[in-house]
Amino acid sequence: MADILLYRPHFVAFIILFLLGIYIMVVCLNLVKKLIGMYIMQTSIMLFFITLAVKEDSTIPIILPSVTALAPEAYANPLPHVLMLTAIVVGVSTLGVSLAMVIALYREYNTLEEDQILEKMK
Amino acid sequence: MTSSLPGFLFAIPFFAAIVIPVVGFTNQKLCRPIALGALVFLSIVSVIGLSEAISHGPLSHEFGGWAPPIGIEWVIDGLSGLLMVAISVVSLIALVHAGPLVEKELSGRVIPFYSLSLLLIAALGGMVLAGDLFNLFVFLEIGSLASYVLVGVAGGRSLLSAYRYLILGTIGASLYLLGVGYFYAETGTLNMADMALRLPDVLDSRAVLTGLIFIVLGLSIKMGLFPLHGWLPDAYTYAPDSCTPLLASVVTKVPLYAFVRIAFWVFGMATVTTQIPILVVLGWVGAVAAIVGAYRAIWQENFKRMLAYSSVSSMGLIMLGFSLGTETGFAGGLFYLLADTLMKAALFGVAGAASYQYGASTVTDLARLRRNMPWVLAALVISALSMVGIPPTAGFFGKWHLVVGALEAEKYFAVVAILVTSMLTALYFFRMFQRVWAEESLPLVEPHVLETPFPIKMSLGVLTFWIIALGLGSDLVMGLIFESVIPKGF
Amino acid sequence: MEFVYIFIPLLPLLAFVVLALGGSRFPSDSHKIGIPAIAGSFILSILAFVQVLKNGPIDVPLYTLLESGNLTIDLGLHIDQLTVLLLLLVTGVSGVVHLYSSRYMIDDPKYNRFFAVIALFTFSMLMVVMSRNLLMLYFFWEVMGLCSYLLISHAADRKSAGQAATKAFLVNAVADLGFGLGVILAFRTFGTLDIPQILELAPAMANDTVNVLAWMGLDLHIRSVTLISLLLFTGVMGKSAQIPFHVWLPFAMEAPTPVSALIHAATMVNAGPFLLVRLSPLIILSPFAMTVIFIIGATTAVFAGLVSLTQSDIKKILAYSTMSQIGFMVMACGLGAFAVAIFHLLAHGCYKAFFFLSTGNALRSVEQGLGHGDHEHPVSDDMGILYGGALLLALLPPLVLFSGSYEYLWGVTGFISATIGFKVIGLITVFVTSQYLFKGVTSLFVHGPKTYWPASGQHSLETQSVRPQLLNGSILTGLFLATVFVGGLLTLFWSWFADFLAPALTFPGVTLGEGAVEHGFPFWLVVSLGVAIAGWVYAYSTQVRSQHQVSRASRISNRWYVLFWNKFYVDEIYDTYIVNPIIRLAQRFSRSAETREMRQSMWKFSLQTMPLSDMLVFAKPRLIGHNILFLIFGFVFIMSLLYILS
Amino acid sequence: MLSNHLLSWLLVLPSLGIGALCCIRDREMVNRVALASTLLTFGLSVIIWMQFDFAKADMQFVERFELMPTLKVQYALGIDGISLIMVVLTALLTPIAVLCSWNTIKTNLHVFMVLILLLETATLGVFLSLNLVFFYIFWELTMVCAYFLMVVWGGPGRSSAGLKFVLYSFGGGLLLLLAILGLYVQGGQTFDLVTLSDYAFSTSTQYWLFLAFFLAFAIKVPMIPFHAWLPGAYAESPTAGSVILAGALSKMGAYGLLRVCLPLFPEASIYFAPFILWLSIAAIIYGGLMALAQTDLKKLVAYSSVSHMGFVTLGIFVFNSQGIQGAVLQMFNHGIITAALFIAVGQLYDRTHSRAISDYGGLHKPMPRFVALFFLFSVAAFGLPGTSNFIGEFLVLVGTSYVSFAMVIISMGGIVLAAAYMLWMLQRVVLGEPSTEAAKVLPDLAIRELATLIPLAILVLCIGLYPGPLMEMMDASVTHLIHQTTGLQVDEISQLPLRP
Repeated sequence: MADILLYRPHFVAFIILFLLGIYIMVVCLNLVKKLIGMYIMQTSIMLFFITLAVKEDSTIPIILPSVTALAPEAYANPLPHVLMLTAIVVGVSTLGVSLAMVIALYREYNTLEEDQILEKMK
Repeated sequence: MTSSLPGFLFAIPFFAAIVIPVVGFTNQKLCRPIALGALVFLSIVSVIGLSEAISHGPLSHEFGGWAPPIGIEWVIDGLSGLLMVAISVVSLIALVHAGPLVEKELSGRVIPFYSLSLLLIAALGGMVLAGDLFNLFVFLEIGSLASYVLVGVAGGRSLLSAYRYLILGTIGASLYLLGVGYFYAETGTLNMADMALRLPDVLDSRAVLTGLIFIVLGLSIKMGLFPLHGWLPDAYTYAPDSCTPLLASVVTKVPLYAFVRIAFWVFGMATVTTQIPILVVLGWVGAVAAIVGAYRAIWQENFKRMLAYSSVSSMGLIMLGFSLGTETGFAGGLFYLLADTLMKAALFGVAGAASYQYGASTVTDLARLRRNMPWVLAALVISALSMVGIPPTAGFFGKWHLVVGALEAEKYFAVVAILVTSMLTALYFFRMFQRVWAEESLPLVEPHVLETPFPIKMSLGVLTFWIIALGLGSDLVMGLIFESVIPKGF
Repeated sequence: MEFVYIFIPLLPLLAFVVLALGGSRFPSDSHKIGIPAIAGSFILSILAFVQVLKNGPIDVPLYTLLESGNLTIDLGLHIDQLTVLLLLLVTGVSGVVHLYSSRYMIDDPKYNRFFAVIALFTFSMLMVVMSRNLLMLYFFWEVMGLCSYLLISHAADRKSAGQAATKAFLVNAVADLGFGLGVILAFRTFGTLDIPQILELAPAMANDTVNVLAWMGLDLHIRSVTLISLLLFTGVMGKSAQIPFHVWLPFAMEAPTPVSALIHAATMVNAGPFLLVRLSPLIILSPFAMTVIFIIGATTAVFAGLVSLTQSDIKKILAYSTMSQIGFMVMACGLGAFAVAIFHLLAHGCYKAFFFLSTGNALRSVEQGLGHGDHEHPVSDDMGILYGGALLLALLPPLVLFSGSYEYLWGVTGFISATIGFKVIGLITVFVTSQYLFKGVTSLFVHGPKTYWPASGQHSLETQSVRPQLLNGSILTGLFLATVFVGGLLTLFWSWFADFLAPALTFPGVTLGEGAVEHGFPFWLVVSLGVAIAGWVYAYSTQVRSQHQVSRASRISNRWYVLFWNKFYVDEIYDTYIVNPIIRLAQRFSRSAETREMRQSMWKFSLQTMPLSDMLVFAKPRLIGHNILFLIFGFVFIMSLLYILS
Repeated sequence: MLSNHLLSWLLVLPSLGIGALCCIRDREMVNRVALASTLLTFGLSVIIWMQFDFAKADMQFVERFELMPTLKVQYALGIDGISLIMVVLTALLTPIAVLCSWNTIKTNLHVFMVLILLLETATLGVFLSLNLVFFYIFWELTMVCAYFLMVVWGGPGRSSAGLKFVLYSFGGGLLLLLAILGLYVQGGQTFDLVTLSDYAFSTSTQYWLFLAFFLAFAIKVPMIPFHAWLPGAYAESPTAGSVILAGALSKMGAYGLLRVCLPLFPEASIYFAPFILWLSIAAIIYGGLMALAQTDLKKLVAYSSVSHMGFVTLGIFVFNSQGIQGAVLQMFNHGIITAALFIAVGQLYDRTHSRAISDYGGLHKPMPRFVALFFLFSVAAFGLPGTSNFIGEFLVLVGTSYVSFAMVIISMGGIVLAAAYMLWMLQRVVLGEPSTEAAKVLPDLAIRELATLIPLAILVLCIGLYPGPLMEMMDASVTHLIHQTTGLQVDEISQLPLRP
């Protein structure tokens, strides 16, 4: 176990964040808190992707005309970053939609607690 | 021209979705013609795309001048062409049907309805066409966002189910993305065709296994595969009647398509049956899903909820078909997918019509269809019979191919599951008929009952026609599937 | 030329068809179709008689009913000496009954139906006696039963008529089960159902056996001739009202009196002895079957006689008397005295018809408010005829049985020990017969008729006055004289009769010897005549002394009397141990099916959803089911670990 | 054109009627068009009968063309002696069914007639198909049509009865589908019955496939443990529905046994025969007892039908000429007689709106014509000689005697029971005094009502007196069938030994 913590600390962090997000979504009854959990979960995945791109002693993958190009190994992998940029957009729009929904729910039921909403729906 | 076809397929509904709010701002009445026009166009183009793909092999379109595997690639081959045709045609019919309903129940939200529907269709098209895994994710999320909103657009009770759908859908999408990350970590590519070449070398890695499991889990949530179907019944039940035909018919089918694409094209048949025997597991899951979904449907009083559980059951059957591991099974699954798309659109359309005219939402209320709505009733009868699997409808041939596939694969549990499901399906649909023609005299009808609006009648008629036509043309469709859809490796 | 004899049965059939289809157009003229048809048949029968007398048996092939594998049924008429006698009897009696009924039934609302059915009956009875094929015989045997049913239920308004009809048919159906089985077994044994062929093959198959317990895995071999004889005899027991299938006949007296005369006394019930005689070459091969037949016949003869002693309804008395007489014929058959049985049959047919018809007359006059002590004037004529007829009937058995060649004939079977039993039973029967007939006739006018026409307004005095009594009287007298004449003639020319019949009865190995006549008029004939007269006198004396025997009887005889009066409780036993259990079983089945249906309320699908569905784990009323998420939770955890460890 | 595709025309004629009915709303016209199209179909079936060559054992008028090459589905129609009888029966009963619903159907008459015609097409299709897929398609179609006839126009208990009927039938249909597909997978990838009957299956395959087919057919017949749907379905259907359901549809089960089970799975048939024979006998007795206890006229007829179909299955599984010919004859007879009884009960129901036996009595006075016909059919139902049932039952019993005399005795007990319940019913319904004042003035049958019953009555008597033509019609086919099942040669079949 110690090895893992030592050599792959980023994976451990990702797992912890992921599980934490899910835990919040399950356990918290407040609708906004659930969204927080959801966002934590999404973020953990971004973290995972970004860590995939990391190389030791590498630089950012930008080739300026003024700088001579290095060997490909010297750059960090740019693709995950690009992907995560998109994923962030997606996540943000999801969050936006969900918050709008929560607002509508609040207008409808005057509460954000799951129990109470379910109670009122009966 | 032809090489940019995939682009067109996405662009048509997408631009329509953008144009609608702009135009609708000035004249709300234009939304509908624009949307329908775009979809007619889309249908025509997708049919052309399918025929091109069949006659000349897959068409691919690269974006931004980058060649795959680095660039983004959109592909239209037999499978995606078929799906594309199904999506465009069924959504056209669904939107035709939605016309009167939208005006009645979403009178203030006509613009968002059409705009979002088209966005949803565009996203679904994108998923079908996408040639790489991450693109698929993006369209998955766009489509999901649109459908979350469509579910909740009427407000009230539907909001909560939309919220639930959203939470669970996001978890699914995240899991999918995670799985894609694992694949990427192992193979260093996201393009499906490229990945298919690289995967065999790294199949021993547990990362691939883990990634596959995540992807399957994520897509299972999206497609409402039992036991991860939790969002589905509520969402279908409370979503506005104008949206359900569209949602129920295609939204869950496309994630399933994604799964099929990954399992059979990226991994290949041999891998998913032997090295990573995920199909065996999914076969059992599909069997249980089919039975449990049908069983739960029996006890539903709300008609749309019954249909929702019926969707769960169908999804199980389709999954069962794909997981049989034989050509016939695969083709049967695909055929049943197409059939179910039509049948669910028709059934939810009937539900919409019933609620439009009589406010009928329960199975018992359907008895009112007996008065004054013979055509809707006929559509209900035929599509229900197709669900049950009475020849010569599409549903029958779907089950037919599934059973043949299961027998050829010598998977007898699958045979039993299909038969039990059929029996349970018969139970709840015939129970429905029993209520429709119950001995009790009809409840007093509201004094002024409208004539069923023509768009509803027409769209139901067209769907019913297609249900029968697909059944009778089963041979052609199956021939097409065998010829140009079945992946290698069987 | 032969085919002309087809018209013997065909004429009544045509009459039936015409009456059934168009009878309602000429409701009161139906007899004008029936009577000529029967008359034609009678004339043809006489022709046939002459023909047979001259040239021997006639065969008229009809058509092939069916062919299936090795089973071929060729229908055909077989007219031999036996048949021809019965043809005369049937057409004769039927003709007389037709004539009689044309007056008797004149104000009946179903006049044409009545004539249609008796025409059909005549047809089927003729077919029974003429049929050459066992299946064909069975066929018309059943059709006769149907006619009987239709005629018993003629007065359908009465509940009892319907019940009696159903009972008659069902008892016969049970008995015919044996008949049908016998037919099938005969086919399986001989490979054919052609009667002459069967009779030819029978001796060769005499030692053939059937293992009747094969289905239980046991071994019980019975000779097939025995089995076939017994099975066919079961049918005979039904049709001829032998114990234990006799219960229907008394109830059948619900039918109009001419019907009783025609069917339940003179013809249909005679089909049983006829069949036994027809198959005599087969039956004689099995001594066991012969013994059974003898025992059944004898028991019936005595039993029916005893019961009839106690009955107070004249038609029931006659019914039991018929049973008793036929029991006698069956007994004779069981002894091998087939010619005697036929002789008895013919004579009894004529007498009984006469007797019933005169009873009908008497009943008519009594019933019109003239009975019960007011019977001096109109009854007296008929009384004489009745008494005369009763005496004649009583003397008939001894005349027949104890004259002629009986000793020789029944000696054929060779069991001497039965001789004494036969004689004792015979004498008892003779005694009883003469007694009950006398009592029957008197009781009619003492106690009054118990059944027959209901006191409805149909038979008003007007219609009564229209009816010409004279014609009926003359017919009866003619019939009476004819029977006396024929009976006397036949008795005197017994040997001629036996010789005439012999070819129909011949079977290999047994021939009628000469000298049978020499045994005629022995000691026993005198004894039996004495006994008959003694019975007559005894009955007369008791009748004169008291009209109510019950009150005078001692306690023991009282108990016997009650037993006889209740017909040995046979009906009650059947009801309790056979009919009711079957109905109860059926109802239990039906009830259990119904309760099963109730229990399966699933079929009805009450409108509430099933509570169980809410108990299913996947339907927790939470937004996000814990189960699902923990499932994912676990998966993620395990998979991540997997990856990390790799 | 017409002469080459006679069998197709048989299917097309009712369909033409359907097309015409879709455009007509006028009641009188609807009736006439339906009647005309069914009568034409009947006429065509008679023409086919005329042109049929009785001497040949194999399929005649065969039509084939590839319909679905990928699925190996051929459009294949053909007819032999056995199916010809069934076709004629179906074509005969449908016009009668149309006639007897002339005035009695109050709502949506044109839909009703469309369903009747569709039912006829489907039933004919079942009897004509040489391809198992077609067989199955038509098979399921009959169920659906009968179901909707029942559930829309049926009696007071139609809901639960309909559900029960359709679930049993559908369950049977699923088994049939499974069996057909199993046959396809196991038997060389073909659905063609003629090809398949030459295919030798291994013994264990035969057992399984036989059982699946047998169960499917047994539910349709219905045989004893699967009969629970029957009383409700027969009793609650409208008269026309009962007529076709009992008259033609129940024959499909027995026909399936003859057409599929026996020739394709001879070993299995012989292996399971004793079991099936005892089931049949149980059906004969049980049906009789149940009928005895019924208080509802239609249910009584329904249960009597269980008993009669017991004779049919009994005859089929003795594998000899008499048995099978008797069984086929019984199928025809049962079709006619049960249909006639249902029509008669329906005519009573139209007058009084009651099916309870206790509500009737003394019908002989007000309705003599009805009573005469009703009586004829009732006695025919228990096989009185002179009626067609007698010949059929006798042949079946002779056939059974080759197997066991015990069975013969017990099934004859069933005949006695049949006599008992029929006569008891007659006694309560027809004889006696009318139960109510209204019952005294019931109108007798009108011409149209007579027209439904009299043809059947004539047939019953004609076959009873001269079954020769029918026997000849099926003789060669039955012999061929026995040859396929038992392997005996033709001369051996016609000359069975005297004793087993």
